[in-house]
Amino acid sequence: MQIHRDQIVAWLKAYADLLSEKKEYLTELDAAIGDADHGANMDRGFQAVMKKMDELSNQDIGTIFKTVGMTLLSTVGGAGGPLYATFFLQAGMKATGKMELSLAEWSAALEAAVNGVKMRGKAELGDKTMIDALVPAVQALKTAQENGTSLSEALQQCAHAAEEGMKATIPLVARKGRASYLGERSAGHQDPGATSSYYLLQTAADVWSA
Amino acid sequence: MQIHRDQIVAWLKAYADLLSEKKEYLTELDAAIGDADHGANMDRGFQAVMKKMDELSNQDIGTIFKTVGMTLLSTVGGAGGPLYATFFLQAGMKATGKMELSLAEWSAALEAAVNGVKMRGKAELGDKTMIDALVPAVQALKTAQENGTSLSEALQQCAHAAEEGMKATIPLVARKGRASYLGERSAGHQDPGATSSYYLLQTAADVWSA
Amino acid sequence: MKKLINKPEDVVREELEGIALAHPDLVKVHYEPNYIVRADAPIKGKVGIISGGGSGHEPMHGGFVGMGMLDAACPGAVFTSPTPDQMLEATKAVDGGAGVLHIVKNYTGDVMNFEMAADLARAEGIEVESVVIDDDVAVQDSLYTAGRRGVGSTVLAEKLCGAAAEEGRSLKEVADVCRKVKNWGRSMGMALTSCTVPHVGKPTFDLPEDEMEIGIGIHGEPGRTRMKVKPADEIVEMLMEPIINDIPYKAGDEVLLFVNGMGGTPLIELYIVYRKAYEIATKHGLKVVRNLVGPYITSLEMAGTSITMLKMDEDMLKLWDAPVKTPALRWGV
Amino acid sequence: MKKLINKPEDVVREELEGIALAHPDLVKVHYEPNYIVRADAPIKGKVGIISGGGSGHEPMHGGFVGMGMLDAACPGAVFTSPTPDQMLEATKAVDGGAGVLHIVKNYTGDVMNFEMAADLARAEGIEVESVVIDDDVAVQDSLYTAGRRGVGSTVLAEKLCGAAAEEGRSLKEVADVCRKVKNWGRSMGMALTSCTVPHVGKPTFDLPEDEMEIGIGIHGEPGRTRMKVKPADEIVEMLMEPIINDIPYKAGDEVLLFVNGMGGTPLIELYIVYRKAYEIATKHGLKVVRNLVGPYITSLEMAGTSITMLKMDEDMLKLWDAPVKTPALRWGV
Ligand SMILES: Nc1ncnc2c1ncn2[C@@H]1O[C@H](COP(=O)(O)OP(=O)(O)O)[C@@H](O)[C@H]1O
Ligand SMILES: Nc1ncnc2c1ncn2[C@@H]1O[C@H](COP(=O)(O)OP(=O)(O)O)[C@@H](O)[C@H]1O
Ligand SMILES: [Mg+2]
Ligand SMILES: [Mg+2]
Ligand SMILES: [Mg+2]
Ligand SMILES: [Mg+2]
Repeated sequence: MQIHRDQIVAWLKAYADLLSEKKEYLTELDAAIGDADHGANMDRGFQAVMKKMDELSNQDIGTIFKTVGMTLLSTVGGAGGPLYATFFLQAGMKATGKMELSLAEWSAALEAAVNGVKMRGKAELGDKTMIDALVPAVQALKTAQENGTSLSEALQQCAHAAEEGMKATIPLVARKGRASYLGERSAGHQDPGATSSYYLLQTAADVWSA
Repeated sequence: MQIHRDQIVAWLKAYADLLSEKKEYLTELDAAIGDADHGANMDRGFQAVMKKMDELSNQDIGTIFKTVGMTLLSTVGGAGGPLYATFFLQAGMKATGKMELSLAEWSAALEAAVNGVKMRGKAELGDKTMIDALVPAVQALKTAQENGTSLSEALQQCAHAAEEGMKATIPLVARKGRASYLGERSAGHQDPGATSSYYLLQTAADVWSA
Repeated sequence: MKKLINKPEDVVREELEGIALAHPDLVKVHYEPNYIVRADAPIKGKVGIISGGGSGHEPMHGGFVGMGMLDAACPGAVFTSPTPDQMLEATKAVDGGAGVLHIVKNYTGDVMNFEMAADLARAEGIEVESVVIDDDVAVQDSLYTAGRRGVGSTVLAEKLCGAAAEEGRSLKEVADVCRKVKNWGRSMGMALTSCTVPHVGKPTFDLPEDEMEIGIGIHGEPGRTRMKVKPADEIVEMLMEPIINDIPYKAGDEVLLFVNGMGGTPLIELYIVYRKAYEIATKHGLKVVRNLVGPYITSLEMAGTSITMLKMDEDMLKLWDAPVKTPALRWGV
Repeated sequence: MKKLINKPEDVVREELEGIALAHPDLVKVHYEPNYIVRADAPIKGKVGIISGGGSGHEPMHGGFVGMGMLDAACPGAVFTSPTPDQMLEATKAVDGGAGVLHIVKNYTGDVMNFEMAADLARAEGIEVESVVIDDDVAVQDSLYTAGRRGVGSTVLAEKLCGAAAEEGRSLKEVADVCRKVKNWGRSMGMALTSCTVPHVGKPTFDLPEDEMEIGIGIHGEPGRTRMKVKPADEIVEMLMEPIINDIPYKAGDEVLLFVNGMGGTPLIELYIVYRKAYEIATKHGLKVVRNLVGPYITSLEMAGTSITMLKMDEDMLKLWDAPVKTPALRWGV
């Protein structure tokens, strides 16, 4: 089973819709330990992506990802902007010219994407950032793929790992990003970036397994 | 019967005490239709006068009044400062070199004082200012004195006229000073300057009749 | 009341000490009586210019003392007119033999105290002219009141007269510049929040969380109307309309547009206000050729704005562009 | 929320329109991507200097664009870092062939966006150096956080680097000036009230009527402690102590003392703060040889202040005194 270009488009659309819906919630999470803009930032970015969808939707996956990355880069701002931009730009490099991705290809693209985010943000696992959702998700997907798990099952395992990682941010003390200024006071709150990252991978699992 | 220099000094001291006591009340009146400083301003001025009392108390009445006037001029500020300063400076001119004042002399001094306030402030009777207390008071004192009324009775009539004038400011719409910006909204409030003027003349009646 | 102050009664003195420490190259501060004077005063042969008023409107007036603007400023207690002894001493300190101009804002207290100071100065042989600025169009029926209040035009008068004096003009000529500003300047202000006078300790007026006061004075004097808060563009219209209706000049004339912050309103909002004010002025055919945007005549920490429009002729443009070197306004030098 | 704005989403654009209308002689405004650029950019042979950050800190940075300071400023959404495309376009617009310095405040978003912009600009053949200002001593354990935040020193860096570039110094030399400021500048701030981000519509944090937050960041980031409001002198001590404890210089050194207003605090209070800050610096043997007092790096309408101290050497004094002509800082020209 392959992930077709149209499914990529459907995924991005579904994620944009989810962000519109979860915008206030993400902003609330950011209000607790950041500056109350993560929801608005992400929504603005993906609305801009949506505006480009018509002309994008018959491009190859690499072009789609890179355009998404460049669009996020110029519309999101803050910390989330360059991080998600890097995510899609790096994923795009792995998908240049492709009209569909095998599970192995998607796994490699996701790994490249997350490595890009790591390089850009220099955050480690446990710093209470989106890395805490993304890194376990990559690992889960890789393992599932290597074990020959079905696409839909692998995607669910990936999303599940992201969710666990997101929840695991709750007790953590932030050491990167704006939340780090809070020190101990950042513990007890779920990281907004980890939450938006979990949504991204959960949406992939939902849309591509459907 | 005469008003002796020492009685003038006693009057000023009693008035300073009364102002300390009524400071908040005067400021409250000013808060309603002005800028909430009349009590503080007058108290500051008469406290400064009190500091000069030791060296002043063996001067002649003219010198005392002029010094009070100059002291108020440099310590009160606002509208009240120059008006009360003018009051005492003008009264002082009529009392130059005198160690005591007859009722006729006091009446003339008060008239000069109030004319000075009129000239300085250009307010008319009914403009809702201290003029509304002072002008009827002068008139009452003059009439009483011309009718040969006793000093203590004349002073009481003077103070009573000031009180009536003060109360009469309540329904008026202010046409001078800060209260005039309120227009119709100034009606229903007693004028703070008319109130401090009434206190001044009531104190004279009380102290000099005692 | 939350303020960066120590005791309310020390506010003015401590502020003056701060000014003295911050700007020794520009001004000297004299205490008891309080006045701020140009470091190089008096300047022989130059007309001296002084102004003054209650404190709480900073940078006006102390921040405008220096080359090309005021020679001295007399700060009163917060929102209380200064006293004639301050004005007299300041007048003497800046008199370079060419006379002294008193720029007075039209408030009963200010007018009377400056009048007495002028009398006293004249008695000491100093030539004094006084011009009373009364540009606040919010005051209606000015025949039945103390008259229009002096607000934003005062700042502009101080700049233009300062430049005229610096050029060596005579007292009458400098006062003529001031009278032009008096005749051609129109202002109106509004408040989103009240201010709190330090020694009073509670807000001067109550303004519900969703209301604003249009036509407010710089001491929190009540305005024309109180209403629900509106978008900035509508507020600017409500300020510009009475100004435009009142100006004694017409389409095609050149104007200076001054958007002032009341003390608690940040610059980002003032530029939004300026944008709309400029649009409205232009729509009426007025040519905005100069401007000033910032908190120059404030009302403690009040949030709000005032707009001032002043017709400019060629001479005034030259005077506006002339060098000025004060703590709060500086260019050309 | 009471603000002089129209729709929250239009705040930045309308502010930029206001700036463009108010200062056409000094700056041009470019929209989509948004940046404010010197009217005469690019200047051949001169190092270009750009900075940027979230809006809401006005006059920083747009108010510092002009001769002797920034060549361009990139305003993001309110309190949100601008994006690399803005920075890239601004970099291209100011490159006069001598390279471009990016002055970056140390916030994760700003740093990453500027990094990506620098990469993109280098890919287009423009030499770029970046210096990250991180002067906020309120941030403790900076090894375990995103590091100290960039605050007041940024304004001073922009002035000094601007003057160095104007002199014709090389990119490395201009960046060296910036690194000196980075090494020698220390700041700390406090808030009496919160600010309200327009699109959020409610205060960033709750501060009871009798409390203040010491060590606050310019986006309302939490500080070191929250406590009952104290007299100004005690507050200044609480800000100066961590600064003095952290400075890598000693008695006898010359410093610039910068007392900044957070947006909602009027000048009268800032001078009271300056007075005490000067006294404390002097008591520690530091010679305050230059100063700046006013709202230069604000946090919307937040009431509060921040203090910045910067050691000055001879070269920096010369650069500070050099002419500057921007909407918000102007002298010598
Ligand atoms: N250095 C970093 N590496 C990875 N993720 C980070 C880093 N810094 C912040 N983040 C993520 O960014 C999220 C905040 O994004 P956003 O609110 O859009 O940006 P900002 O903090 O600039 O307002 C945080 O919740 C965190 O997950
Ligand atoms: N033009 C005037 N003539 C006479 N009295 C006046 C005039 N203007 C104001 N007053 C008096 O001054 C009083 C206010 O004094 P005060 O509060 O000390 O001054 P300010 O109004 O400057 O704060 C008013 O209540 C009124 O009685
Ligand atoms: Mg955020
Ligand atoms: Mg009063
Ligand atoms: Mg008063
Ligand atoms: Mg942000």
